[in-house]
Amino acid sequence: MSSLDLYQRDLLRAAADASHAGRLPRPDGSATVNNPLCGDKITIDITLAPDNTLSAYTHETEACVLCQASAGLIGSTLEGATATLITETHQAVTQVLEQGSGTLPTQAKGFGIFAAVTDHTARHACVLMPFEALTQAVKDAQAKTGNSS
Amino acid sequence: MSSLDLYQRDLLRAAADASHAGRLPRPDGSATVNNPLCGDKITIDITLAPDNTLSAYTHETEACVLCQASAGLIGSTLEGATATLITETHQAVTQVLEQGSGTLPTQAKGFGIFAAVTDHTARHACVLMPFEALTQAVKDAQAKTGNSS
Amino acid sequence: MTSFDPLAFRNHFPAFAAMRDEGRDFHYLDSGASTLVAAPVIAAMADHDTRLRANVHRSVHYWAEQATQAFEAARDTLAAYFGTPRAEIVLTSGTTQALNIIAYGLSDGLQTGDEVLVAADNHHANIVSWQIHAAAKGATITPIALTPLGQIDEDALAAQLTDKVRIVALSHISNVTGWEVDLNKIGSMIRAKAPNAAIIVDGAQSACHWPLFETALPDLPIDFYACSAHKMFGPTGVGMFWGRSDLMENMPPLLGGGEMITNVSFDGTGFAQPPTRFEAGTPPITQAIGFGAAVGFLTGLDHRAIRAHEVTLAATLAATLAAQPPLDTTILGGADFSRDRAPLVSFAITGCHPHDICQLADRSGVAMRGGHHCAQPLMGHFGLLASTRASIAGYNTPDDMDAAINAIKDAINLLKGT
Amino acid sequence: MTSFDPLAFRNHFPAFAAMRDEGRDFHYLDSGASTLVAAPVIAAMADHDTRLRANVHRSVHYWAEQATQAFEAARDTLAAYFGTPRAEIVLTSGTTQALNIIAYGLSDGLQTGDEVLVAADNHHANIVSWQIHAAAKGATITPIALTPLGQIDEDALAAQLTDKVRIVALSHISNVTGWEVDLNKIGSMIRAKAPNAAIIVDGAQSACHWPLFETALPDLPIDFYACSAHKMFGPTGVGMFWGRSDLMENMPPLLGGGEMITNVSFDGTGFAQPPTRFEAGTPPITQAIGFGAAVGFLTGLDHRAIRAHEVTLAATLAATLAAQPPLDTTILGGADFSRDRAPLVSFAITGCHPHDICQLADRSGVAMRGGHHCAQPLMGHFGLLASTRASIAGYNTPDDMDAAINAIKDAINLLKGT
Ligand SMILES: Cc1ncc(COP(=O)(O)O)c(C=O)c1O
Ligand SMILES: Cc1ncc(COP(=O)(O)O)c(C=O)c1O
Repeated sequence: MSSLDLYQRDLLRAAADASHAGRLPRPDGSATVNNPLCGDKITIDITLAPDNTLSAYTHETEACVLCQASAGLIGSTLEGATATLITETHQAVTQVLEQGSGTLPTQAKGFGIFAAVTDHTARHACVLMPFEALTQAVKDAQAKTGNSS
Repeated sequence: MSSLDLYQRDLLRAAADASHAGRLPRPDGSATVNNPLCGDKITIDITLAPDNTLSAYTHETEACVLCQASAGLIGSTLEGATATLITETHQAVTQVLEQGSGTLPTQAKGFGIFAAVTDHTARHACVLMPFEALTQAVKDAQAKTGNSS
Repeated sequence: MTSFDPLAFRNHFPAFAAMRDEGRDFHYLDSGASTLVAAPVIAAMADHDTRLRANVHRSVHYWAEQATQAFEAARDTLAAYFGTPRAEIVLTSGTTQALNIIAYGLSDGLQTGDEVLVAADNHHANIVSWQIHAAAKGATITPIALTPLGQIDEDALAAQLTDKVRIVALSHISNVTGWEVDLNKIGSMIRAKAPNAAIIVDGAQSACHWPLFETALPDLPIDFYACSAHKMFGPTGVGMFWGRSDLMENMPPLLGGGEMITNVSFDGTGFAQPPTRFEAGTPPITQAIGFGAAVGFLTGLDHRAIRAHEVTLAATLAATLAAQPPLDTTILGGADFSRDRAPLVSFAITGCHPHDICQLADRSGVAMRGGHHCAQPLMGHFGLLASTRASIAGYNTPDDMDAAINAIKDAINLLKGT
Repeated sequence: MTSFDPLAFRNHFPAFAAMRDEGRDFHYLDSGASTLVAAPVIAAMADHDTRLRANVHRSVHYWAEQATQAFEAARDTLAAYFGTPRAEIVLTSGTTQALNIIAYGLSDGLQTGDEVLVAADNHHANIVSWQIHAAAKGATITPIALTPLGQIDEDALAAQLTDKVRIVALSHISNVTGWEVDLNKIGSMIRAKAPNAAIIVDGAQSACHWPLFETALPDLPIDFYACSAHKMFGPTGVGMFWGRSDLMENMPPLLGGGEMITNVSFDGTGFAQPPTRFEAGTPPITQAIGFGAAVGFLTGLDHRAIRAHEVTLAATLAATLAAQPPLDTTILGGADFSRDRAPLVSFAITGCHPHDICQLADRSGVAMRGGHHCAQPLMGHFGLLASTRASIAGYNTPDDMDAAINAIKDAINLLKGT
């Protein structure tokens, strides 16, 4: 039933978006996260601008469509974003998953497709995994550059 | 219901039989056994004749009526018995408990009162405890005297 | 004073109707061992096993999703009942497994010279688990002394509290005397004098009436609390513990298996965060759902009224037994049930063995428990090997007390009459 | 050839009627995780909780006596099913707890330099338990290599077997590939070349059809065998292990608490004989009774006919999937189900994630499991992170296979179509 909505065209499109796939040659920070339930894996590379905005982002994802879509959307909507916006988006997406709705930052409205995942609690982790990896990668970069917001 | 039979007069009489209560001054062997379920305790002292018959037997019992009766009956029926008769009686009493009937050695017919305990599996250990202590005391005596049957 | 009606309360427990149908006298005074099961619990479990049986946390199909949600909803119900964050509730197979998980996990940090203080009124579950796991690390297990009534001797405890004390294992309510420990008071004393100590509380006998204590678990000066569903109108096979997450995060898991890992390889395995870390393997799913139903049922009760009712019955029974003129009857912990005490009446009558009393009382359908109640050190404190315990719950009535008193008198007559 | 009728078999499982009433498509292909529950199991547990709820081994009253007898009768049923002495059956909360009890108990005798061989096709429960408990004693945990199909590589194993090997941990049937280990053959080889090794077998996936093996457990060259009721048409929250008494007698208990002691004091605690030593605390009483009912139900079945039916379905499914022309589909362990194999069809389709396949299949009521199946080393052996598993039981039908195949095709179309 709601699986129908789950795999809507926008989601599949976001998952297929290969524009940020791969690895960065010289990342400021990287992180790999895996999902203990299914073994899925995502590796994220980033660079941070001096003002701490996300200047470059790539992901290498061995995972389901939901995780891929989430990783893809991060690329298409959050490259250039401030740390604050990233955190806000992460929180808003979590809320969308838990409650089926939530106020997403304007730039990140695309994540609204994940409202269809609400009832599928086993899949929440799939959507959030890229955010966790991103958060860790940002920490990694800040630790390496000694630059913290 | 069958509790009525359980506490029959013969049982209470056997339990009250104090003739073998207490400790021996110079036992050949001794053993203390306790019941992990209720904490009950029995200590048995024995002496063995050169032919390995049970020449003296006493018990010190902090236990229920069933255990006391069993310890009392051992005194009144098995003093003077051979090791074989003791083992046979032990086995026959176990069978009486498990099946409600069994062929007791002629000298040990008195243990037939324990047929009423059959349905009360939680109490089987109470009846058998004195036999276990007796078996250990015999082993103890044999180990000390270097005399084994 | 109280509007609590025990006969109406019985309607929640199908055992009464079943025993009536069987024509069996039924005076159940063994709720301290296991309470009867409430109807909504039996129904919730049968329904789950019929309609939504599937393993949890593993699959994305409808049945697994529903089973997982029901299982996690049970965790929410428990968290709400005890006022804890949901992530601090670990589901276990019972109090015993819970205490062993805690003992193993906390013992990891122990070394020779460290002290583990264990209240001497504890159930074996809160003694032997420390003997096994803390002793393996070289820690010393020392009993906390008791007063003549079997309560914690606060002066003695105060003298034992030092920097070296790493663990203090307490029982909230003794399963023999019913005496309740003032966790605020004792916990604060421990915090003040033994700042390195984690405080573990066996809540098996207090969890059924948690609302009585009018506090959230995390607001007490304690660190862990364990209980079992089968003493809370719930099923066997399930229990839980609450633990502070900062402590749990440093605890290694006692049980390794599915679900409790982040990744497994022969080069090294990573463990998940609590509570998952401590929930290895397929959990008792249906039972957790039954536990949730039981605690949902408990949440709706007037615990104050029920406790007043229970304690009135206990006090009557204790007073009547203590007054048996020619007999040497001891009520373990004394006959005063006026405060800080759960309705457990344990007694010893010189010359009448508890097993014989219980067996004879069984003739009239009076179900009591005789033995050491898995509290041998406490029995030893009272100079006894065993005692008889009548433990009372909301569904008991004055009629049950009369039946017990008569049955005990008959038993004494028979046992002493010869 | 076989007179087994899966539709008639469904009458034993109330889930089918319930789903029909709810109007819900129901193609349950997740029995490898948890089977459905048989009607007599649900009934036995509700009846016990209603009429005979009491704690076991503790009281002498009617209800406790009946509960104890029912609990011990369940042990007898298990012993008869597996052909073991009753005293060698230990009731646990499941396979995972069983394996941890065994791992802890056997690890007591280990020291640095000792080797523990762990088959790489094992479920995490039979890997992590050794990593936790044997590694604590300094033993080395070494994987047993696998053939390309995921079976134990016998030559590699032969080369690993020495006097230093103290433990060999095997899985009777892999929960991913369904491949069955010939315990007679492998066990004899281990006995011959590693005479100091205890052989532990995870039977979670084989216990449901034990009569197929036509042997009593003690007659096999193995020492321990563990399983869970929830994979045997029984309840969650209970399992068991069989162990040789001479080995069990020397094993210390993982869990300390009530019932498993001879006496408790602060000067020292004595442990009871097996099986009691390993059954600390209130056991999963109602669940053990449900387990007994499940195994009683299993005892009456024609396992050969059921297995033939199951394997026919598995072979069809595997062959159809393997034949999907344009897709790169791997059947883990190969598509040959003609012998020594349980009906578990795990597959991977390049570019289609198992979670997506399972989620999409759920639309048509097809319940499969996607993930690493708690067997990450085996997944790694196949070069995969995850796979989709359809696991089949007697109540499955050709219609279920058709539904699964169609659902998988639809999922692929959707996932590949963009
Ligand atoms: C082969 C195997 N071993 C062990 C287990 C663990 O069993 P449980 O989760 O019931 O403890 C399972 C099931 O998940 C299994 O399939
Ligand atoms: C105070 C106390 N602690 C621990 C336990 C053990 O609980 P369980 O047997 O459910 O593990 C009990 C009950 O037997 C108890 O009364």
